[in-house]
Amino acid sequence: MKEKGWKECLWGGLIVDAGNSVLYKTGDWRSQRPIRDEQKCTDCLQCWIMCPDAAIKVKDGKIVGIDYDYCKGCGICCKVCPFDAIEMKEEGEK
Amino acid sequence: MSEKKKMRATIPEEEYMFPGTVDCQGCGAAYAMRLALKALGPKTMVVIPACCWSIIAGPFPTSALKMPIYHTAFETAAAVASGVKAGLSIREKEATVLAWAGDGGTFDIGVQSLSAAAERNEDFIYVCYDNEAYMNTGIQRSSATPWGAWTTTTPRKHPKDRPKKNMMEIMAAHRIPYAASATVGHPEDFVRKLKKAREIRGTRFFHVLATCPTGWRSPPELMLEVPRLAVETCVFPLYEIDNGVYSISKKPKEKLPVTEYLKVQGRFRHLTDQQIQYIQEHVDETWELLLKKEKLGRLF
Amino acid sequence: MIEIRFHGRGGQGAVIASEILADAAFRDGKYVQAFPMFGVERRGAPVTAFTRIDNKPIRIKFFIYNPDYVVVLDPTLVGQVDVAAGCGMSSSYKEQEEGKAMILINTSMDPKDVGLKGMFSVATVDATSIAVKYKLGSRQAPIVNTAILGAFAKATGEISLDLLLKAIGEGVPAKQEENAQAAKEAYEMVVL
Amino acid sequence: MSTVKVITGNHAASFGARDSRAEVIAAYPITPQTQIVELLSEFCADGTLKAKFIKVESEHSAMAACIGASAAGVRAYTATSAHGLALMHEMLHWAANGRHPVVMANVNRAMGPPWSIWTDQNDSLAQRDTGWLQFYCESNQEVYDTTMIAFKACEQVLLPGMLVLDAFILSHTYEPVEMPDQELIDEFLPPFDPPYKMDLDDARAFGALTTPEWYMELRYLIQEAHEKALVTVREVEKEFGETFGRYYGTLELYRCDDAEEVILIAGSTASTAKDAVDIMRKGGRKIGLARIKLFRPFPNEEIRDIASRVNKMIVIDRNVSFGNQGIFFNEIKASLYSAKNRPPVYGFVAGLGGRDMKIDDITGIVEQADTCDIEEILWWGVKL
Amino acid sequence: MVSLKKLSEKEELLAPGHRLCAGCGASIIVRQVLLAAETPVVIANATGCLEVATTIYPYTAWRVPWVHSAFENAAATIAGVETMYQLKKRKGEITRDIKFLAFGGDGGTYDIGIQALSGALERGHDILYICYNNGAYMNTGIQRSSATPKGASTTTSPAGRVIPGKKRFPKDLTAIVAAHNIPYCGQTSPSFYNDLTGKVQKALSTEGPTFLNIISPCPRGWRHETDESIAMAEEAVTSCFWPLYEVENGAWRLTGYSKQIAEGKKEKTSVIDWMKKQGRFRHLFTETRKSFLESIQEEVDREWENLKKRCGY
Amino acid sequence: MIHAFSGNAAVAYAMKQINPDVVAVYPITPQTVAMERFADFVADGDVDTELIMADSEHSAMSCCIGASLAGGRVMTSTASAGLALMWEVLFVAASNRCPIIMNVMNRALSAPINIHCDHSDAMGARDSSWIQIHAENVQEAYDNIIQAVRIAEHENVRLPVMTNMDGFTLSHATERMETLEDQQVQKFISEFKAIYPLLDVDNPVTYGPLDLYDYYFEHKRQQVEAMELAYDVIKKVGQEYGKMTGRSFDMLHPFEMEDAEVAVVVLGSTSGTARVAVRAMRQKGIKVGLVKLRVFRPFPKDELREMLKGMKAVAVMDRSDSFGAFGGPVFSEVRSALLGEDVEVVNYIYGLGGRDIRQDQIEQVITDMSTVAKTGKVKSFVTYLGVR
Amino acid sequence: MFVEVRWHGRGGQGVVTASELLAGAALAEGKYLQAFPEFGPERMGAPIRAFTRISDGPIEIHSHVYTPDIVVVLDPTLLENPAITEGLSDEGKLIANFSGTPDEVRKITKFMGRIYTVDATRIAMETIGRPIANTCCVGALVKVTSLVGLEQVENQIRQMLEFKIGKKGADANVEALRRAYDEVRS
Amino acid sequence: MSEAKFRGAHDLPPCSISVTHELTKTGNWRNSKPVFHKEKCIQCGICWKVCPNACIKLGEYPEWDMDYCKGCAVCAEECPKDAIEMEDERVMV
Repeated sequence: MKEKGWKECLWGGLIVDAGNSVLYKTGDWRSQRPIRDEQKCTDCLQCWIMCPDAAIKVKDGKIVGIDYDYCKGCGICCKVCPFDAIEMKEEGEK
Repeated sequence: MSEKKKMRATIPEEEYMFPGTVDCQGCGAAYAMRLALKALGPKTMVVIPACCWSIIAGPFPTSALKMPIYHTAFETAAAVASGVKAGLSIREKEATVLAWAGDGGTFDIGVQSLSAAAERNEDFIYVCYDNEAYMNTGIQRSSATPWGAWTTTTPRKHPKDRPKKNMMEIMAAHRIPYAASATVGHPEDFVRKLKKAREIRGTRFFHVLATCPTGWRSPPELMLEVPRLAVETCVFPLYEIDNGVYSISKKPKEKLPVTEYLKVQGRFRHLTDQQIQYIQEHVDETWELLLKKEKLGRLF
Repeated sequence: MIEIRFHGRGGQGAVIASEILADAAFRDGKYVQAFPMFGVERRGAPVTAFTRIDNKPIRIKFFIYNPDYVVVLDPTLVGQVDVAAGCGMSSSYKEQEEGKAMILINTSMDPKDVGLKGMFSVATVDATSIAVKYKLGSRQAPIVNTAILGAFAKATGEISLDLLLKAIGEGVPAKQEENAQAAKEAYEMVVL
Repeated sequence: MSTVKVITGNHAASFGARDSRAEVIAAYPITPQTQIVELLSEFCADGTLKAKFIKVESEHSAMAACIGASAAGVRAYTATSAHGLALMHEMLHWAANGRHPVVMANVNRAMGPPWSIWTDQNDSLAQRDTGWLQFYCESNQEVYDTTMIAFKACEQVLLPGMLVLDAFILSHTYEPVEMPDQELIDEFLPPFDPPYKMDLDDARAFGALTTPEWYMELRYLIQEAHEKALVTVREVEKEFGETFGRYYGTLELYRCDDAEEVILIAGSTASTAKDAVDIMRKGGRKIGLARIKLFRPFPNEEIRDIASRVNKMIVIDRNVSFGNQGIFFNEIKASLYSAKNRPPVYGFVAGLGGRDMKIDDITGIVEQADTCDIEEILWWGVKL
Repeated sequence: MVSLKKLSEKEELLAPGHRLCAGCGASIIVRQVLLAAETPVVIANATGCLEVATTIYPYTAWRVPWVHSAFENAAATIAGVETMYQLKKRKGEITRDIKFLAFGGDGGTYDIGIQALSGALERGHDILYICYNNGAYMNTGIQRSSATPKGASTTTSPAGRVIPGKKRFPKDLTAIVAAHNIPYCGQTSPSFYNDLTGKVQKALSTEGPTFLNIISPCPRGWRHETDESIAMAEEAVTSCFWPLYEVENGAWRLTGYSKQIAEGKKEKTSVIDWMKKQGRFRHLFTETRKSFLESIQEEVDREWENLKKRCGY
Repeated sequence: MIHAFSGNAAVAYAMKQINPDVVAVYPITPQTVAMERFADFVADGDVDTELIMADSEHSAMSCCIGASLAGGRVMTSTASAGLALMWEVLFVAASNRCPIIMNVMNRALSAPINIHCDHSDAMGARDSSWIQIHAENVQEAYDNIIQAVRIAEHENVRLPVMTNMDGFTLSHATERMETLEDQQVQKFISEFKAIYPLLDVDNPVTYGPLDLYDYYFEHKRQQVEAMELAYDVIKKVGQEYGKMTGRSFDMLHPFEMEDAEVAVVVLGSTSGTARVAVRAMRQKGIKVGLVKLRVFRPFPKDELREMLKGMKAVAVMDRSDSFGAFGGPVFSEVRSALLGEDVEVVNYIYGLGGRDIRQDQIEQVITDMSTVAKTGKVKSFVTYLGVR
Repeated sequence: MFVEVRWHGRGGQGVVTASELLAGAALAEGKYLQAFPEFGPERMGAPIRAFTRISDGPIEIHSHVYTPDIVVVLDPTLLENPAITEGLSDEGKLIANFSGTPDEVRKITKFMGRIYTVDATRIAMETIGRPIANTCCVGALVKVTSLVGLEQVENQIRQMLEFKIGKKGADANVEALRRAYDEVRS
Repeated sequence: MSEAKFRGAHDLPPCSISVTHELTKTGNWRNSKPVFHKEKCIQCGICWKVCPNACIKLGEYPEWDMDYCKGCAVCAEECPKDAIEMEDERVMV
């Protein structure tokens, strides 16, 4: 985002662009990356409801992937998965 | 000269409050202080936030008590009392610290510092003399004002539509070692409880119903009678919570209908039968609950 | 005056590193200053810290824009943050000695493969493996600050290893021995 | 033997309170002050400081508890910042007007909203009417030293004192701090024993309702105490210097002897500005710097004195009073009003909300002042 | 029971890109709460981690109207908003249902904000106040609050040679709120999303002031691995340190897992085991502190028995 | 309509005519009577207002902020310690740009407790970015409140306004005053236009985010701008209102200043007494004028400078003190504004804690000034008037 | 015309009401006015003062009344207090609620100006049934000074009191007013 | 009141600290006074106990401190033997 001058800002730091934090990618905080095994996954959505960063992408009740733009690599999804379908891997490892 | 027969004294004889306090005629709050100081004795320091008592104690340069007083801001009785106690204890001095606040300073603006002090279990006695409205500023509604009562900010056409905050239960939920309710209509009971509390360490809380003839629109001479009726009708039950155990100090032999209490006060004059019925139901319910709690034994 | 800028991630110990370095220099009789660029970023977010060392009292109190040395605690930051910004440049209060400026990066790569170019040299050390070896921090988030300081001592020559080890001994909250070992090992392993 | 430690400004405040032997501490955490209370609670936990730490639920109660303790006759200490200070506002008046020499460290932080945790001076300067002494510190060493100076001076004039240190720039910056021997400190700062306190043998009522009959006289006494405080602080600073070898002064002059122009500034930026002065001097400008150490009571005479010797004054404010101008600027102008032969004064508002203040900013401001022809407030460094 | 599938069809109202720590319990709670809400909501937030990390200018993570006015007044601020809504509704300028939420951490709720909360409850505003309770001032760097558990080491109640961390048991805020005689209040945990969403829905459909106290694991302050947040929140419940219950019009009721423990269908686990997994209690696991540790277990057990008594068991 | 109203009654009546959406208050002497009256209006259904009886002033102002951001026209009232307790949130209200109207019945601050008038409560909040207007009499107290609505809600301003009147001296004094018709008031203030209200759930907004050092400075610069723009707005609204009522409203109100050689600067109810004194002294041949400072924030420094330029001596009367400073707040600001002019400016601190200020005292001040003008010598720059 | 009146009474005796009654009546006659009590924390029964100013033109002054033209004393027990004649010149008038004669009052007060008495407490007991002397004293004042018309005061009483204490109460007060008007002694 | 003791600011303590216990004589607030009928008295001490302002001395029989008694009539109301009667003082003037 380009930095605004004082005349362009809304008063008092008011933000009218709801949810624009999506422009701020927290994915680069991650040192470990969750990898989902589609074979094992049953779409129980436990990982989704427990994710602090809404980084589990769901469409029509099915998990369609992990949003690495935002995933901070906390590992909760891996831990709560009843089917061991998510594994945490060192960032950079293949 | 032979020893003459003296009048009987059922409460301690020594006076620690001078006459000449600038309270209204028949003021329950002034009377409550007189009793409290008798019970607690000379080794007491008093902290008073803004309330009627910051006037009653007398303007500069007078003071109505034989004890040191610290007059403080409306919302800080418990915090200042904590500070005084800490200062005394670090210099190893002994004194009972008495925080003496009205209902506004306890139920509303002072609830925060009180809650925190209770959580820290600060070693002082906190007495809330409850006259059920902001009497010092001229009878405005507080959260201690009972349902249906008139005040200047809840006019007769639109009397208070929220029940009174149950401060005893809120303080009990803080797990403090001792909490008790009392009234100026039962001086011996109040003195007994204070004497008991004096021997306990930690935060001790008193909820004292103190008649305010000006605000309640009751005749001054009924200063003791009105709270007695509050107890007889179970509007204001007298009980103690001693380390989580409830015990009711006075169970009326025959529970009077609430009208007996309401009719002596002008602030309830406008109530309809239906409204009175509502109050009666609420009082009955609370009373039953209290009886139940007493039966359950230790609750925390 | 020398100025050092640290880049790391929340939780890696960049701020502590800046303090330990200052403390070590202080033991050398120098005047020092160490401070973080305090933000609200949480664990994992990029953070910056600064150290100034001088022979006379330090009065200036603002961020470091033209550092003599830059220490990068996390290799993944290189692409995300301009770690080389201002490095080796002169400022109104300080002339830059030629050939002195250096960027030290925690990576297993060789300095020439890092791909940073400017008025500075580049040094590297694999502080992560050293930290893991001495069980500093968790495997998930190894704490590399002491190791990289060992490398800093060798690479820049601004501080003696002995004093650094003393500062580490008092500056880290736990595992003092392991941290000291890590610093020593990095001192040996740094690649210039 | 004195010891030297590399510590943050916050810790310098904690050590200062410890070595002043504060007896009751009541504080509430707020960024960036937290380290002060954290270290103090450690001191209390491991017994190196014999004090009672009241962990209150708000800043309002923190000040109230300090007032209570001070009324009980003991030395009370607290620390806060920005909104914490604002929440205390009512009690600040109470402490000063009740004449309780509480000492408080205030970490200068911007006021919200929008919410910021970085330094600017609005929080403490907005409390300038409350009757507190205000000391603006420029280094960690000064934070440590001033704690003792403040306790001693405040207890003599029975007024509370506020130590002000800049958020992060001092509070979180490590610098070497020399701490003298405790015995020497105890000699310098004897135990607190106020003339009036809560005492069972001498029962008095504190702060009773006061009618128009006497209220104004009590207020007058406070103003008088402030006038006395100006002298007292100087004396205490002198005694401190003689004992420990470090002098500060109420208005510190730097290279002003032959200066033709002078920068007026407070806080840590003054420290940076000294280097800027050196650089400008090298460039041939005869410039000096006057650092406002004591803002309340305000050193009027000294300000007028320096004004009489220079051709131009530049005031740098890290604050602004909305609807008027920079607060230092305003006070300095008011103070200079009756001075004969006073130079023009230029005011700059800069560095709000922690906007970094570099040497180049100071030199830039001085250069811009060259082109000014009106004594009006100017903004430096705001993005257009 | 709400099905996750159904919930997953709803829009995420807390956008990603917020800067809470990895593994933060608060963001999980907020997501679950917002997913449970069936009508539009307006939120007031007390100063705290959640507020700071979700709205750093010029970014905001909130897709709902949101206001932060100070540390101690979230309840009062939302009360003001709600009052305005009641007026507009009375005048017919707004017809749809809007619900009003306030989020506060334990510092902003148990300590500095309790007065505003108590006042709002007494005045009877139609709001739901949610306390995400992580047991200390985490935003300013782990200072003791009155919600800090007994024995926990924080930066202002540090474990030293003499003092074993915080000495007092935490304030029982849920009970204090219940003593205000409000129509609905309760306690829940994000690891039981069913219990949590159910209670949120119940609270939102209740007229008048309602309150939920939700335990919120904090990897940084509790000192556990980030991936263990949910497990920590779960074990807090199974050990009866944080029982799930609700108080509806004065009637106390255990719910979910806690109810099953009371009925003997589930095993009650040890609090000590739960504490062992968190760095903030590490100092307690020495020979000399054994009796102190046991006293915590005893107190938790006694509280649990008392709670069961209140709930009719 | 002509009434005999006390200050409190006038405030309540103005509020009734404005018919605000939300009023949140907490009782404090001497403001209570106004709130009691207003509660009566609410109970009688004379207004649509939702009245919140808050648990403290801090909460009252917080409720106001909430309601204002929700899109309502919001008012409140307080005094003294109440203002001090809400002090923190005053900054929040202003910086969030809530056009809240607050009537402050100026009263002295504790300790010791005192319930009478002085200006230290409002002066202490002069940096909080609230517009501050002072009333001379009950009539003005009423007029100011109605104008305040327009000023606060002006699109260039959007700042809260504090309308001050002296506690007891005005709040409890009954005076003859004239009110507008209800429709006239409604027409004058016109409908409130909420901008970015929280209740607009379809367009969610975020109020009060954290600002790093990349933006905070700009936001504050902008707030200063609003205060500067307020200057013109206050003047224009005053003119328009003046046209409607035949009374005049400006930033400053000069009296007998055309040929004056010495002047008195004063605000609040004392300006009336001072005018009587000026008249009396004029009869004794002293060329004295009076400047009533109606608006203290934004501070009309240029206009004041113009007005006082060329005076031989000026007495600034402060009903508050800034301990440790050189004189009271008004004094310091006036001197700062006049810097560069050759006018002796002297300070009189008077009436703290409700000490009555008499005509003869002000006459004495004028006599002193004329001595200063003649001799060019000032005995004391700061005098405590009437202190024993 | 510019008249300053000072009232002396006790808390709860309706001193403020008396001063407001007069002010209200003056307003109705198109005059300018100011009425204010001396505010203190005193409770019921404590001695208090109140002030009224009435003028043909706007009143600007905002200080207490120091040199009253008229002093009204609502409570006979206050007469011994020297404060009641403070600032009252010999051209001034003193009106007292007193059962005796003006000369007796002169003996007590040593006041040399004109003195009027009215047995207000008795009249009040007989009309209103309670010893509240305020309306009676207003009656006496109106008779003595002709500041405002009696009718105006009657209207004011009805306006102010009918709402507060009902029509019967207001009627009683009007009767008290009239009787005092008639029975004042000089 | 003891104001006479202070002439000006410099006689005062540094802040509002009461230095005397001399109090407001509230006896002049009274509009009715207690009249005691000794013959009915049983020395039960209730009147002493219930006086909100500590105006009754505890002796053989009650003694009122009329300098301070405000005439609230609580003693009369509470007396079990009607030994105390209230008498209006104002009509007597």
